Amino acid sequence: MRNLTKMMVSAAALFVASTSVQAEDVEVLHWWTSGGEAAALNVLKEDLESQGIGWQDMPVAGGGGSQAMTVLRARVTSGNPPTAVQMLGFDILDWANEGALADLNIQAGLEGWDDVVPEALQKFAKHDGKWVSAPVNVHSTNWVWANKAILDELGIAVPANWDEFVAALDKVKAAGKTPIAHGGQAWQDATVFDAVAMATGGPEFYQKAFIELDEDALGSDTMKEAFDRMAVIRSHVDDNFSGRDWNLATAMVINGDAAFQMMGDWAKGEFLNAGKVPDQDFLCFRFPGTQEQVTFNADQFAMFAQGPEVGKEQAALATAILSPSFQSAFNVVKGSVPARTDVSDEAFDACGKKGMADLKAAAASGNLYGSMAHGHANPAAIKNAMYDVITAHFNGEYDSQTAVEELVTAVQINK
Amino acid sequence: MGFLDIKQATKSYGPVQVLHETNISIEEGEFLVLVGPSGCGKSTLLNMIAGLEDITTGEIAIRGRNMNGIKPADRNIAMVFQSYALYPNMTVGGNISFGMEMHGIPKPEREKRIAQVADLLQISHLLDRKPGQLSGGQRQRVAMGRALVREPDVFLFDEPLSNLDAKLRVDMRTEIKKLHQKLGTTIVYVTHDQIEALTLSTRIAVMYGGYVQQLGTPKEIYDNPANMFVAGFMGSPSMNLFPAKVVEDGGRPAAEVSLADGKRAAIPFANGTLASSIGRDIILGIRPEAITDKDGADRNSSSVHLVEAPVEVTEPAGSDTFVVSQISGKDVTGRFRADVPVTAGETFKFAFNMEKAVAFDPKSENRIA
Amino acid sequence: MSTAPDTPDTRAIAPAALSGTHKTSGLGLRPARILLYVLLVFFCLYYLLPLYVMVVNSLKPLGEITAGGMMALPKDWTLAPWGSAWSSAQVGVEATGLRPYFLNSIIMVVPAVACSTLVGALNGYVLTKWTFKGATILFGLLLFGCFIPFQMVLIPMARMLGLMGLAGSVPGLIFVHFVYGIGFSTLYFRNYYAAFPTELVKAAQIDGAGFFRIFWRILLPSSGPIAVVCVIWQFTNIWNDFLFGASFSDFDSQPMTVALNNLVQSSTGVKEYNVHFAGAIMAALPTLLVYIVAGRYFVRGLMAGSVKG
Amino acid sequence: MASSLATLQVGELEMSYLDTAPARGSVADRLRDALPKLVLSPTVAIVAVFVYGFIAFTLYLSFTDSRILPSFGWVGWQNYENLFRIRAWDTAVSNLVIFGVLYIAVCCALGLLLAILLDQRIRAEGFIRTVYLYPMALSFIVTGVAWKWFLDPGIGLQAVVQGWGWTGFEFNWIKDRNMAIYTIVIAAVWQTSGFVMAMFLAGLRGIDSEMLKAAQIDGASTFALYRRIVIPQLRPAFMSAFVVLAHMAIKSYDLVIALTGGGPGTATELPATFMYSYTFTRNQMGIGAASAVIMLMTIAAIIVPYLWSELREKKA
Repeated sequence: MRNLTKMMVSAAALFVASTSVQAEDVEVLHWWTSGGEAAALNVLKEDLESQGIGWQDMPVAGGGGSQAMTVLRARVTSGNPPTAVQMLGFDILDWANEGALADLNIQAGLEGWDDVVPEALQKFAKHDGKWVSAPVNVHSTNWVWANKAILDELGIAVPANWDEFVAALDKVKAAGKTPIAHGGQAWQDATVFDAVAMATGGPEFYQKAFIELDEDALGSDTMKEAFDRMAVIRSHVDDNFSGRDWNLATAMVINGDAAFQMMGDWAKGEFLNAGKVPDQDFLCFRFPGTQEQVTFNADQFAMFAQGPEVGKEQAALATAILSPSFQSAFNVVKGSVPARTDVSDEAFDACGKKGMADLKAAAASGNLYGSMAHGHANPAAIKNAMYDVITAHFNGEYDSQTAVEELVTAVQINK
Repeated sequence: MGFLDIKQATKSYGPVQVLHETNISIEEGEFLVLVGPSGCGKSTLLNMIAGLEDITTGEIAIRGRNMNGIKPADRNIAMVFQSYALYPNMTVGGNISFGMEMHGIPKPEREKRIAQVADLLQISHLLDRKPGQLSGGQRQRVAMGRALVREPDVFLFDEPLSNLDAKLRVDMRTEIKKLHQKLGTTIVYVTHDQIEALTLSTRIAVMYGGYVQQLGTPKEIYDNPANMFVAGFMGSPSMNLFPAKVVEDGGRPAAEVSLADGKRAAIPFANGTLASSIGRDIILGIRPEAITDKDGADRNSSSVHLVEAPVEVTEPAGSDTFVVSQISGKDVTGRFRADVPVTAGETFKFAFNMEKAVAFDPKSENRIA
Repeated sequence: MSTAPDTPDTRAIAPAALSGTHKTSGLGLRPARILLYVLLVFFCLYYLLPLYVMVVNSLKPLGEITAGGMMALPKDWTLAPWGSAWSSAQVGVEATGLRPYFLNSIIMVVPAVACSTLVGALNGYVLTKWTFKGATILFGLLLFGCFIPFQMVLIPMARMLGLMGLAGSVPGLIFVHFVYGIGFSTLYFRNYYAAFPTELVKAAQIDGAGFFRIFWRILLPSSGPIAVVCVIWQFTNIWNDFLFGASFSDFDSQPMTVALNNLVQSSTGVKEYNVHFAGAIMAALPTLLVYIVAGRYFVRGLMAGSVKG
Repeated sequence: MASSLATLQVGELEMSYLDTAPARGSVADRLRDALPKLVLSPTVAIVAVFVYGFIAFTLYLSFTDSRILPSFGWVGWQNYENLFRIRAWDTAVSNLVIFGVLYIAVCCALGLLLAILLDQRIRAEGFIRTVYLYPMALSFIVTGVAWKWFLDPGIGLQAVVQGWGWTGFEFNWIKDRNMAIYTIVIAAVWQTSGFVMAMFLAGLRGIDSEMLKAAQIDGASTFALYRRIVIPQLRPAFMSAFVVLAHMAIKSYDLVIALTGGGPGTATELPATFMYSYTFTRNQMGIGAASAVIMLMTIAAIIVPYLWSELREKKA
């Protein structure tokens, strides 16, 4: 029925020719279903509705968007793709390769996206020189969240490098608290590993190993060193970490049971929700040794092509997403920072302001890297193969040497 | 051409022929019983008449109309099943009405007929009950009512009494016979019980191994069994069958047998039967009631012969006493009057009524006299 | 035999069939019976524990849960999570709660259950009462279909739905559940009808009922017990399905489970466990209700059909 | 009576002309004969396409270079070669063996035990039966979370028991790579054993009580009664339970995702989760299809002989 309407409407549109602006509804597939983020998305919805474009909501949560990607594949295969889809990193490029995405170059050109969106991010929003998706935000993943009370009590300053960090951890341990709150799920293990590897080998090593998938870098001693450091972190994690959801780990920091958590900026929401104030109750700082760098992942909306040209409503949606007001409003709620670097930080809290400044600086200095753990360094197959190795090592299945070897094999199989 | 004609009908499942060429023709109002041990093909034949099983070759006709390929509902037959096959979800009335409903008979007519049949079978008070609430005998009546109300050309009964206890079975047997006499309908009735067959039928088809062994009136079947199977199957206690040799005794053909005490006896046949077969080995068949004590013998018979033989066992049965002796190595039972003084171990005079004796060929097992 | 065997009545442990109409006069007459009840209660606890966790946590404020008291009774009892899960929790852009999705699920589940049960019944009827050469093999092939992993059929099914013009629609979803429900419903009815007296079918034939009439009037009215089993089975499976519901629905036809999943599975948002549990129990209520109401017929139905040869 | 018989006779005439059968071999007649097969044919067509057609499609995909969507570049056995180089696949397969065997065995044993306990003419049978049955009604999307918490040593059973003072108590299987698969068994058994119990209970109730009385008179003890007389007669119930349980074991997906997400590490990966993850999250549809084919072959190897023996027997 709906398809029929759609066909009839588009047929009508053809007859009236391009002069008539027949706005359709947009069906949006996304996985932002929890309170804050869904409310944030509602801003977008209302924006579109004020333009006469209806919003048909198609949320599918689960598995950090993988559930939604499964649904997307079923929808595309059945010839009934949604109008717009929330997507991450390489998924966008994969779908662009299939020729499924609409070209947003006109809007990008009109609004000057090229100038305001960081280049590292553009890599995932453009395909063959064409904009195929509209970035919503940038999450940076190399954050450490700390319980200020514990740090103050034990006289721990914000650690600046690995050794200071280990010293701090030991101090917490000696005080009978859990040094690191961690959830033992593959993606969380990898999030920590991301930061550790960046800190251990520096940005060039990170680029070579995770983005270029250089086998020498992957099999290097630096990589082994990174795994060794993971073992150190493992020894500062409580016994029940396995399978724990990230937000329960965050709760440990909030409740003062643990001192630190390494997690992306979405953890901030948990602190705020618990009534905690940045810099007063909790601290946010870059993982020691990565103060200069930002590893990121970015949520974007890709438009599924419905004809040779991008639909009016799709164009309107893309424009709305990139508008500074939405970028600000959404990211204040979501905990992430705007995808465009020219948005005012007025509405953001301390951690948000810091995040925006970091992003701007990193983008300018070429220190902005896609996060391996969040699918912005290499394709899904390799990412998951790396997960397998990192998790196996973190759970004591492999020693560091084996892990390095397995990492190389994993990349070979899945390349 | 009869009312129900079975012409050269056969039935095969793949290569297995379960019913060999069968020809039966009965007239309107006849009561045909198909009797035989289980697996003899009697139920298959009944199902073929009903149209529940296809006929492989040959033809079945009712009222001269060929029934091959006609579905059961259109044959104007009714059937009573061994398990009664009452629809558990319907009331008794519903069960009886169902067939008429299927044939589009209007409701007032249906109700009238149900009332008549219920009255006839004395089940009027049960009409609103479900089959699960009925006793075996009541279910039996309902099943018959369901068949009766259809007023069919032919009634088919598939072992309808075998699920009843002994007393009820006898009562219902009488009931069925009465109904048949009253309504005069044509009935085909399958049973493995030879007493039912003899008491109910106007004609019997004795079946065995997929063949009709003999088709005839109860008297024909009883008195003149076509072969040893029929002889042994029909009658209770069953017919005595023992080897004998045809000899000449006093110018008359006689059956020579050996007795348990080692003696031999020659029993003359009636009316010179088997005169041309002197020296031949036969199986002699004689029913227990034709072997009696001397005073109990049939006075009208001109061919009663006494044989002195040792008594092995006596079985007093109230009205009669069954006396067993060994003849030609077989147990032979005689039916004596109850008060005859006979004791096991003694010798006694057995009176053989040779008018009732039959003889079979030991090889073909067919009757030769 | 010198010692008389125990009479059924004096046995502490014996099949119910043996005990006749006897009832024990009171609890704890014999050690064996005490043990029996101890075991029964122990297993009750085993089965009820997760439900306890869910119920208890659905009745306390989120703070109590994240503070670590997940097994404890609420200090501060509240029904707010239930209200929120029902009508105000965020399951998408709009804070609608689970309420609107109930209807979606019901619209989908009822026809799907009805169709698959009815067709299963018809199949069982044909396979037992109108058998033909190869029917057994056909049934075997049908049954094997039950074992196909659903993840495998996702993509080809999407394509087929697209070709049939059913993509992203309620009828499409019903169709999918119907297709993969037939196997089990046929299995149930076939086994049930196998024990159904064939003479009844013959009698009805002679009475003049045709193929469908026999089914409607004779078999179906007697199929209550097995229909209960089949409906419970299908209802539970279809109601609880997530994979098909998420993949083949549209924005306006997402079933309950997808909404529940959206409520529960946010990856980077605040997790309101109390609301999650309230929602989960709520989502399970229809199936729970079916079990409670039809439970006693369930065993009876199993008895009548599916566990017999 | 005579008059009523007369009307009966009239009725007979009506009836015999009411439905004159159509001539043999007419279209309507042939349609009537084909009706049962016609009724079955939609199911046959559906199964042919949506089960066997899809199996064929998957088989074909497993030889192609499909990644994100089906594509049709032929790569021969490469996907299978890759599949067997992936450690997680070995883990998944051996896990399925452990899980499947334990799950089916424990469910049957527990189901039987509960059925026997419930069959003792106990009080509140209806209530207890419902308690045993209800988990079947719940989706694992959330009961998984409850179980996860319950099994978590930090907050669940271990913490509670330790809180009672038994500080040495340990129950941390879910965190232990070698034991985690058994926690999956525990939760899975929780979900379905009630259903199996119902099947056995039905079986028990169906046993002829006279036979049991006979066995008692023969002097059989309660134990012998069950072992020698009752349980052997539950064979059909065992068979039905086997089909249902095997089908659930093979399809177990939600359970693992909700409880452990395949972890710790890949310790609780099962073929179903493996297949899903390769087909959908890792964009390796070819390998996913290959694993599905192997899975199906395994299922066939177990189920087909069973179906064969069962169905043949029934025919005889």
